[in-house]
Amino acid sequence: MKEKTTILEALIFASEIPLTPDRAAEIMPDTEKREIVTLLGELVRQYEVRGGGICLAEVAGGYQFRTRQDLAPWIRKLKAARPAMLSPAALETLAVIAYRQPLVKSEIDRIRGVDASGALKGLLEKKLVRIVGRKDVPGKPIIYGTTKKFLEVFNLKDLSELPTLRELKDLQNDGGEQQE
Amino acid sequence: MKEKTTILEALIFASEIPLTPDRAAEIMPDTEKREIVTLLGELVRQYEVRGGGICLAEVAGGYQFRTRQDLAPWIRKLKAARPAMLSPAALETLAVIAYRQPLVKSEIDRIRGVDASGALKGLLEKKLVRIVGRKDVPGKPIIYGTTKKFLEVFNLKDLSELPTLRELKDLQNDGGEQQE
Amino acid sequence: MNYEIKLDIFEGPLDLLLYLIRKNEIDIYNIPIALITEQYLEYLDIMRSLNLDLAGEYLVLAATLIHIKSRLLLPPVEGEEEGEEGEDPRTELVRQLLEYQTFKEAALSLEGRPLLDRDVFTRGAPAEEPAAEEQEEDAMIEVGVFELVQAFREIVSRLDHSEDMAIDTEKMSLTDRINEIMERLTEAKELSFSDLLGERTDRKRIIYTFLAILELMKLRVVRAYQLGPFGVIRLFLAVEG
Repeated sequence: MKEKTTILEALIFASEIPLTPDRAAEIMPDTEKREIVTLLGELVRQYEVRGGGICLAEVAGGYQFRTRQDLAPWIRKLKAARPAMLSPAALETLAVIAYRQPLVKSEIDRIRGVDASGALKGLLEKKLVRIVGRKDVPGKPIIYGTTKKFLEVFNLKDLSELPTLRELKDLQNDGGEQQE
Repeated sequence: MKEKTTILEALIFASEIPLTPDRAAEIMPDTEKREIVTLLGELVRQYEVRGGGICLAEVAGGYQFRTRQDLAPWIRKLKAARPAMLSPAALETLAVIAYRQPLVKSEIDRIRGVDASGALKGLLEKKLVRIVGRKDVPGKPIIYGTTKKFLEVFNLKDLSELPTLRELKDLQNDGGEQQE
Repeated sequence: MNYEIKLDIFEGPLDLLLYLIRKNEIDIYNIPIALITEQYLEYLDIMRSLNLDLAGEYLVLAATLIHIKSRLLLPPVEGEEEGEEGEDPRTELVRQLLEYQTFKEAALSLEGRPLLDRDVFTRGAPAEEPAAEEQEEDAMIEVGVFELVQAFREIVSRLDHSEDMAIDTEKMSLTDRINEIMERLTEAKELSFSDLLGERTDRKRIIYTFLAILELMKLRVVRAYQLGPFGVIRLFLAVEG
């Protein structure tokens, strides 16, 4: 494979947006744009002939690698069970519940300073948080706590294994070592 | 190209994390894991022989496409950002954890002869190191270990790919002046 | 002595000591302690005069060096320290230095690997999303304990009132007990104190069970009744779940 084609291939692959011939020419000052366009055309054909799982598509005036369209069902299967990330709101709510449980929603709202309804619902659905009981005060508010699954997900034997704020603070007190 | 290889190639390309043979076997129920491993090996060689800008790397127990190492200067030009480097303190701390894990902070401090708090916190934030649990001794200190991301960042199949401490020691003995 | 070295390059006292050993081309197994101690202390002085923040560990090692030096100067005392007779006072320090040196080497070898986002790069574009199907409910969660405690710490630091939010492991053990009691009460509706203790009656468990009940009563989740003085204390859920 030509050295210049090799560079182009790596650039397309690593680029966050479709790589335009103009951008490629900026990066490779010794190569003229005309040559780059020719090489890119060759590369597209090379991938076509090869007939693998990846193809080089011309999109939005640039070039980008994509999976072959007819393989989409497989990719969907891959994506279906992707690890769910907790949103920052969910993580915060979970943290408050984990450290302050058992507690009622108004307490969560007060600590976080925003309404936690949405986050709370998600956490209940993910079975990380459960209803522990009801408080015997007007309105009988629901009391929340964490679940066994919470312990499993966070790899904890029990709640007392949660790091304490003090432990985290000890870690950062020594800010001397700059991390860059 | 074999249809199954084509699917595997597309799956590896689309996956956000290195694709493990186990995961691939889940997605492709008609194919045995043994066959998948063989096909993946063939695909790695195919990319090697082709010598393009992309290679198929075996990292963190899975497979991932990566740009060829010698093309890094071009990609860095594309990204126009200096890669975040680990400070020497962070690297030393990471090395101690990688080789001695699972271990507690006092052990890291003892080996390095200096408090590792700052470095440790940075490594936790970068997700190169994680809290594994607590040691069942008075004070229940936190135990640390390296993460999958550590393997990904340092291009390691698994921890056993690290040179042994003995090998490193031998290096020191013949190396003489290796500093500066 | 030539002091144009970069003082902030040292990763700690062991690093400084290794530097001095290398600089003087000394055999690490036979360190001339007097010379090295003198140079080590001179470096500490310079660091201090430059107002560099001198970590306590530097002073600890200085003390160790001085101690070793004094032991080397003393003639071996008959009878005393019999077990250690003939043991070189430098042995432990040498062992520590060698261990540190090995990990320094390990750090260098790590840095020499093809690093992601420095030497090798993964696909830059986000993967195209084929029409998403519903997410599995039991999806794994990709955060760790560190992220959790950090999230909590950030919330606490946002609170302007100085409410005591310190969490210790005692409180968490208590929470474990509270959860357990609530689970059992939800099933059984009514339980006595000794039911809750069960077979295991170690001191800690009794205390935590008692504290948990007090906490639950304070929260108005649980009611306790006693049948006459010295009678059995019975616990009920204050509100049916």
